[in-house]
Amino acid sequence: MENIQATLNRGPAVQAAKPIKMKTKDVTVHYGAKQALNGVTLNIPENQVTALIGPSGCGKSTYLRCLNRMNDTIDIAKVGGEILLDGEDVYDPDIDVVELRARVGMVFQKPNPFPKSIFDNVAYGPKIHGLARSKQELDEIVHTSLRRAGLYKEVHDRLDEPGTGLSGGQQQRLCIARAIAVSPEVILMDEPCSALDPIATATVEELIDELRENYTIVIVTHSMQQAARVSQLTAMFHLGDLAEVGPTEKMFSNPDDKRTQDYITGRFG
Amino acid sequence: MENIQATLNRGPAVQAAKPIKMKTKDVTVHYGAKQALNGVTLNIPENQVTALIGPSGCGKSTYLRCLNRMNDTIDIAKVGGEILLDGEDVYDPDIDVVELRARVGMVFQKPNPFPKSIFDNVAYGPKIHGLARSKQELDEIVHTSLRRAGLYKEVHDRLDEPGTGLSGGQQQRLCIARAIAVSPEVILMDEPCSALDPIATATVEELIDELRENYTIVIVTHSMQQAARVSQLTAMFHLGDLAEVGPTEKMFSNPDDKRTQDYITGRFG
Amino acid sequence: MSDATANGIAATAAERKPRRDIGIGRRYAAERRFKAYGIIAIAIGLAFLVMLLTSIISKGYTAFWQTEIKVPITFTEKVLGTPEQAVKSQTKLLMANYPQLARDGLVQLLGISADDKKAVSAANGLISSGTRVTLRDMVMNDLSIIGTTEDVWLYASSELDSAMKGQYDLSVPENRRPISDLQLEYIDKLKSQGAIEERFNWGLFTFGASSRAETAGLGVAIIGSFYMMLIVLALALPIGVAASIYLEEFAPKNKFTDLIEVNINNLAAVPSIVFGLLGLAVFINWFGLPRSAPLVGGLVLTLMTLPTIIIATRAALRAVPPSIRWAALGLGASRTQTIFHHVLPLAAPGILTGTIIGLAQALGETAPLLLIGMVAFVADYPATPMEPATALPVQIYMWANEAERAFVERTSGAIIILLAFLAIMNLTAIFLRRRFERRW
Amino acid sequence: QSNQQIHVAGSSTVLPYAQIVAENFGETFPDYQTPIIESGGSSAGLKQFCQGVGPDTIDVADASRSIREKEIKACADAGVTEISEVKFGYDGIVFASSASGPDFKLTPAMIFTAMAAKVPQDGKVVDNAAKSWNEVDSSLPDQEITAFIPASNHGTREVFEEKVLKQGCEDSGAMEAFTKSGMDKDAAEEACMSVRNDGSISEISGDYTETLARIEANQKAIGVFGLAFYEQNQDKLKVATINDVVPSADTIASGEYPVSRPLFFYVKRAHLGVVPGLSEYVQFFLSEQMTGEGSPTVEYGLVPLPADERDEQVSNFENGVTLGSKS
Amino acid sequence: MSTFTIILVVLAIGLAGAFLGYRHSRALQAPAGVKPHSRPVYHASYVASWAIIPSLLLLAVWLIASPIVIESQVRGSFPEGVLAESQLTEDLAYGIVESLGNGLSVLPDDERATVTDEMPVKDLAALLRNRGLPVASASADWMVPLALDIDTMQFWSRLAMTVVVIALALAGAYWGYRQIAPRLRARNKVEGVVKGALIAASSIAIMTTIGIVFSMLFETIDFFSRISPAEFFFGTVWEPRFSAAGSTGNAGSFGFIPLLAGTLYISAVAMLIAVPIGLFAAIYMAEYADNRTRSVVKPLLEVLAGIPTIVYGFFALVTVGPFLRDLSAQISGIVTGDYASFIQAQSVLTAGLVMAIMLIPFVSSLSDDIITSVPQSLRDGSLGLGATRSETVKRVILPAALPGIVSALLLTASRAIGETMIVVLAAGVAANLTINPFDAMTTITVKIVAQLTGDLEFNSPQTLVAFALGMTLFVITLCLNVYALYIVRKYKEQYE
Ligand SMILES: Nc1ncnc2c1ncn2[C@@H]1O[C@H](COP(=O)(O)OP(=O)(O)OP(=O)(O)O)[C@@H](O)[C@H]1O
Ligand SMILES: Nc1ncnc2c1ncn2[C@@H]1O[C@H](COP(=O)(O)OP(=O)(O)OP(=O)(O)O)[C@@H](O)[C@H]1O
Ligand SMILES: [Mg+2]
Ligand SMILES: [Mg+2]
Repeated sequence: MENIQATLNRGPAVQAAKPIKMKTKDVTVHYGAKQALNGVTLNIPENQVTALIGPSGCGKSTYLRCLNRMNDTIDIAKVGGEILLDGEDVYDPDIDVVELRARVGMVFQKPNPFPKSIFDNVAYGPKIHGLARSKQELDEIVHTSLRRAGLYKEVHDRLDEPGTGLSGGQQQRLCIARAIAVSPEVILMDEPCSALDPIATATVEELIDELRENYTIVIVTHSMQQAARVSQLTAMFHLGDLAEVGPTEKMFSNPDDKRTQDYITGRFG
Repeated sequence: MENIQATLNRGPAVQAAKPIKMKTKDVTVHYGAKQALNGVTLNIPENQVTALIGPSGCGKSTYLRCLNRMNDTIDIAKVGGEILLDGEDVYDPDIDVVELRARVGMVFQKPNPFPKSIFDNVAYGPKIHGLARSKQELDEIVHTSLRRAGLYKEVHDRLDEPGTGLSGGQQQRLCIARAIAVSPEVILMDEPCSALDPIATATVEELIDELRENYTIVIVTHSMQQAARVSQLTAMFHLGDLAEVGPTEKMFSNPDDKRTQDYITGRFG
Repeated sequence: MSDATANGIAATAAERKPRRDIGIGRRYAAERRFKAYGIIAIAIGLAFLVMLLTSIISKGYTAFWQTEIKVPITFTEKVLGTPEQAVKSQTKLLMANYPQLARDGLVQLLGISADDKKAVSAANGLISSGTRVTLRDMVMNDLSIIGTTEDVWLYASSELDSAMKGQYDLSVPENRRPISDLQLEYIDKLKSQGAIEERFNWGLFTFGASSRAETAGLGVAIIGSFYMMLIVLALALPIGVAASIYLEEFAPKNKFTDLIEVNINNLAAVPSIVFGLLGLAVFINWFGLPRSAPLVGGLVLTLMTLPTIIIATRAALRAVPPSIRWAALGLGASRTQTIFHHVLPLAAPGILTGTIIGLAQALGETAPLLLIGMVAFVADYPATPMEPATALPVQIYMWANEAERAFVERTSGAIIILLAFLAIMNLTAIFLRRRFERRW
Repeated sequence: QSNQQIHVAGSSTVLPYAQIVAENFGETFPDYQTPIIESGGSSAGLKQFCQGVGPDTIDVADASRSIREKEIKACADAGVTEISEVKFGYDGIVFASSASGPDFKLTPAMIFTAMAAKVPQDGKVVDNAAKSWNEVDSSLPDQEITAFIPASNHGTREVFEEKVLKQGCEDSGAMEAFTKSGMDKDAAEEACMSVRNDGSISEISGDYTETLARIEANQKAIGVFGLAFYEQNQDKLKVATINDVVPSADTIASGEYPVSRPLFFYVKRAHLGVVPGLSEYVQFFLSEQMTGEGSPTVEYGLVPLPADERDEQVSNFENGVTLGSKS
Repeated sequence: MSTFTIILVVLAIGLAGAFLGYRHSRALQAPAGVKPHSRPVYHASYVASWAIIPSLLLLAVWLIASPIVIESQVRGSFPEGVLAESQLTEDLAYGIVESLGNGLSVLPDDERATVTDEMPVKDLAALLRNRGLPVASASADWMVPLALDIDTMQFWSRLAMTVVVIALALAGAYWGYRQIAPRLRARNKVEGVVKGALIAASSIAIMTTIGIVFSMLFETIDFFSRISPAEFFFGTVWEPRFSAAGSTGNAGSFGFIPLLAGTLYISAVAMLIAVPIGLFAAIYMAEYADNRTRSVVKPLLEVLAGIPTIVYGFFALVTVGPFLRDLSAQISGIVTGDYASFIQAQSVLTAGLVMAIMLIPFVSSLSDDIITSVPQSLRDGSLGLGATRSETVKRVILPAALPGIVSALLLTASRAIGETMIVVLAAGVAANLTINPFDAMTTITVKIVAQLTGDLEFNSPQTLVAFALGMTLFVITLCLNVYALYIVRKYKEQYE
């Protein structure tokens, strides 16, 4: 356990009693006949990083995709329970999913830049949402986003080259830039670093740490270290259940749940 | 550094002076005009695990693919230098590449089972190489391979279900079973665990450790821990060069090369 | 929702960050419009399909019925000669005046005087002149029939048939329609006697070409089309797949493969009649293959279908993930093994689609056949693909140009049969596709 | 084997008749196979015919026009020197309109005035501006001029130009006016035969079925048909008289009705002894039973040759009169 | 033995050889000393290829050559002067002799035995007629011995062929069998054979092109020797006369421009209608519809591609054309008070519209496949940013699918350019040069068909122009395809 402890100690101190940004209550998901989530109740605090961990197939991605209703795109997926964003039910028929997704952005496991130029990749969101009134404003948004995603320096002289031509780590940062360009309130990240090498991973982790100031972040990861490094709250999933949730520090030092303990003391990496 | 040290201490002791299975000398690779490897000279000892590490794009996969001439499938790839397997030049026009690949098997980053039954997946290699003279012998080979890959218990009652229906970790182990079913002498693995969760990773790592007794293994990994855990020899690549090579223990405790030091002391994960 | 904390959070959020106006209403309207366009597009396509099918079927279904008349035929020795004579020489029997037998029978049935020329010729106009062959075959098969009387169902003439099906405007003056009032009277009489009946028109499927609508059938055309499809399938599919494999899997990317690629795309744009010119120049005039033969037709259609199959197959091969290829190669399979063991089976559904589209095109094509002599009157069944035959679309084309009313319904009837062929082919393909897809 | 079976190719106008004869030939002579009759146009038929002599080439070419000098030459170049020309009847060409419309009593002059591209007016040559038939002649109905005439790849077009337009041009005095206005003879003739191009006259390159369908779609139109086709569709069509003559087999055979064209087939004499049944086929074609009065072809709509002329054709064929030797 | 039997025997030998080779090879593998290079299956195929390929090639050559040899033999022995007496050419006489000879082989043995050199042809003809083989009346007595010769020669040739081919198959099998050795690279050799076959298959496309050019070239040259290319390519009037008979000797005008314009115009209108409908249908099926709807609608739409085009033609002629005409009359009546239709019954619009119906499935099915294969991750990426589905489709999916869609559209355009019957019946055959889509126009393919299948003089420019048109169209589409390849390449390079 020493090394996790070491990592935790380097991580930022958890601040107490942040307001709750998203609330989920008894969330269930069925894929056809198969139940993938059996009632998950979890509060996601504002301006913090919440990490979801757990063995493969336990429902982390499924849960994440409920938060901005990306599950709507899967025909057979049926979502039950209550999910509140700032107190509003996101599955309320009156709620507009487009607006919801603009407020709750998402970054995926595999970097998926559009086959467009770097500029257009980032400008895509602001354009469809009409966030910029002029070319200048758009430029401004794109540059800021790229800068915040720590990519600007590397690409500023080739903004009109295709985004698909970047390296894996750059592509992932481009996707993050693309997500923050629409100024979401929450950013969901599904294993954002699993395709990246350590150096690229480090850059992205630093970025997440910075973004925390302004955004609420939920991240799925397989790497215990990563969870320990970047998150303040950790939720452990197991076979569709929320096994345990708590401050990251506590989760890694003194888990309550037997399953959590087994999982994090297994060999990891 | 403590945690690496801890891992190393758990790793098997490096035995001295193993015979050399593969020798590469001044291997260069060009993709079209771009040079991806600038002369790599490296000896791969028999019955040991050699880990290749280095930042993304440094040429690890490229080097690995030279060893069994998988680069032949890329039209624009041009390979130079000398690569010897048991003293035979693998790029000798007289060498039959099919035979070579039967001797030097490969496992890929993303599990890629054939869309056939589990049995047929494993039986495919023995079939095309005519390794079994009868149905029984074939059964025997398949079962042994599955057992050695640690998959037999999980799938023995559904050998005729499609291999694509398994979980990610199971699929990767199926691919390893498939590779060992043709009794290769060397197994190349390109980031075999990057798509797996920790528990599946652990299973595969244990497997590698066992396989070492009979096979020579070369593995590319992004995870320092993994390299430390499973390998006896580590080679660090950087921008197409072999930065440093040495016993794993030494590499992680006392690297000679500045780049190696920088890389392994960076944040990792 | 009503609990205070929730409201409190909402309030703070609102304070901190005013809701943006992202033009939701406008964008949803665009979304609805876009979706509606899709539905409209599909509706348009399906509406046209329904329109075409209804018009074809409503015009053509009557072709599957044919009016027949039950006539008592006396096989008199006066006309046929005695059985003994017949055994000695068949000439008399072959050349005998069979139509007279039918006429006499009908005259007797209608109870009109044999001397009333006008009445007899009106009655004679009711039965097909094709009865010669029917009656001759009866006699030749069984000489003992000579001297007996037997009720025989004879084909009605096409005019009677069309009149029965209401295809003539009977309100126009008598001299302007092919069927006279007297004949209409006879029809009523036959009806009341129960001697006239609409029966299923098997002849439509079995007869060869004929100038008489009632004895015209698609037999030769179906055989011809069948031979040609067989040839196209046997040649175009393997050649197309082989060419695609070479181009996708083996060919180095160079000027030569570019040349082949451009060529294939271009051949898809060549008007089909030009393939007829090619067939005439190369297969008939140069290789000396026979005219009007399904073999040549099949070869021409093969060349015409190849581009379609190749384009579809290449797309299907390209869609097989490279990881499958690497997996096999990494196990020590050779390229050929990789392709035949893994890539082809995975590409099979796509290849099937291409093949079916190509075959459908080939099945419905007339223009190239015009120049190699397959747009022809062929009465006899071909024994081999080297002998003259026609094809379904050719028969449709030729019937469409016939003046007689009875051919109008037969044209539509033939189209229905052609579409049935197509449907069978499509269903087979869908079935095969399912099988290939379901396995994994 | 192609040299066991008679192989015919050519005009689609002749096809129905050739088809009837072939069918009956097969029924009457069980020894011989039913001949193959290809349709593909006189041009393609003659081209195949002139391909050469031998088992792979066709034996008979059907044509709805006579063979041309240049074609005879091309034939001879390929070794087809002995060709029998057989004329077996006429194809009457009639003008017909929808059965529900008014009657038309036409003359070539009226047709010319209605359809020509340019007409003389007060001594000047002007574009044809006639909109309705009664502008052309007051005896004609007040109906918009719309007509479907055969396209220029059709044999009928030639007859239409020669026997209707040119005739009408002369009758109406337009020819004279054209020459007076300064055209030379060729140009005047050309002007006589060019048809207006303002959409009121449409060309049809397909068959009469197409013309019929077009008339059904546009009840005001008048179209050009073969007599046979008209006779089969009398309940839908109403025929126009030309010079007050009603077209019928009789009036055409007697020459009273002016617009018709002869139908031919050409026999490769070199194949006569070689292809079994070929000369029987030709004789059968010309027999009373097949192309005489009351025969099935005539019932179908063929205008038969007068008996003596038919006999002459038979004797010409039997005596081996060939194209070269005739002239 | 019939050719078919010979082929069967050769295949059987191949199979047997393969079997023996397999056994031999397996036996080789037993001693664990040296590992055999190839598996028994490849040794077996190796033996089989040796047995089958050379012998079948020989068979093919023999089948082609032997009639030629026999013919020259027999022709050489035609008796002096007989041809002069009859009307026959050498070709025809040989044809008769040959069919007599072929007839002989049909006769049963006892009748065949009665036929001698001296037998009068009359009697032979009687024999043959009894077997249902009519004999040419020009056959003469001197032909009987020659027919017998042919029969004998054919008999011996066939016998020799049977023996030699089978012997070669056996020899091949033996040779292949002998070659089997552990280090024999049988697999590589067999795969070489396979690869050769693949290359041969793909070169058929090139041979077809050569064949097409070859079959049109001479007539095209002939045409241009009569009509100057300048007149053809730059002429704006298409008006070939029926023929020169009796009149001015003028063949008419052969301006290519109106036809090209018509082709492009009608295809463009068809594409303009078919592409949006097809694309929207494809998008709906791929992005909105559930799987059941899709699996029903897609094949249904595909039926539209299988309906014979003549049906479309009549649909245009009888239904669509008059409908548009009457509609236009109503519209102009409402607008101007004058009920004159401004759309002609035959018009570019009618043709384009009806052709578009036929083309819908080409666009919809192919595009549907392509859109479906755009990776889900792009869709997720866009939706996750808060784009609506339509925005996702318009801005992400379609651009990503563009290269594929372009090649689908190319195939569709190809179909449009090559279509004849619809244009004939819907737009007519009048070669107008106009920009009014409500007027009649016509296309190159229509004129190719019309000029080839009409009653024109076959060696006049009027007919020959069809070849020139075909050739020109071929070259034009070739250029378009080269350009399209270039564009697609460029696009691919940019975004892959
Ligand atoms: N589209 C789908 N259709 C059917 N079942 C699905 C689908 N997506 C996920 N599942 C199933 O739901 C369960 C949860 O899947 P989920 O992807 O949420 O797991 P996860 O925790 O993200 O795993 P991983 O770490 O491998 O990404 C799994 O059993 C999976 O098989
Ligand atoms: N098929 C190819 N065509 C062109 N360039 C290639 C190709 N494959 C690899 N490269 C280039 O060669 C270099 C080395 O690539 P390689 O895949 O070997 O890196 P790697 O060390 O395996 O990286 P990673 O950790 O991301 O897998 C990279 O710059 C890459 O862009
Ligand atoms: Mg997941
Ligand atoms: Mg790599």
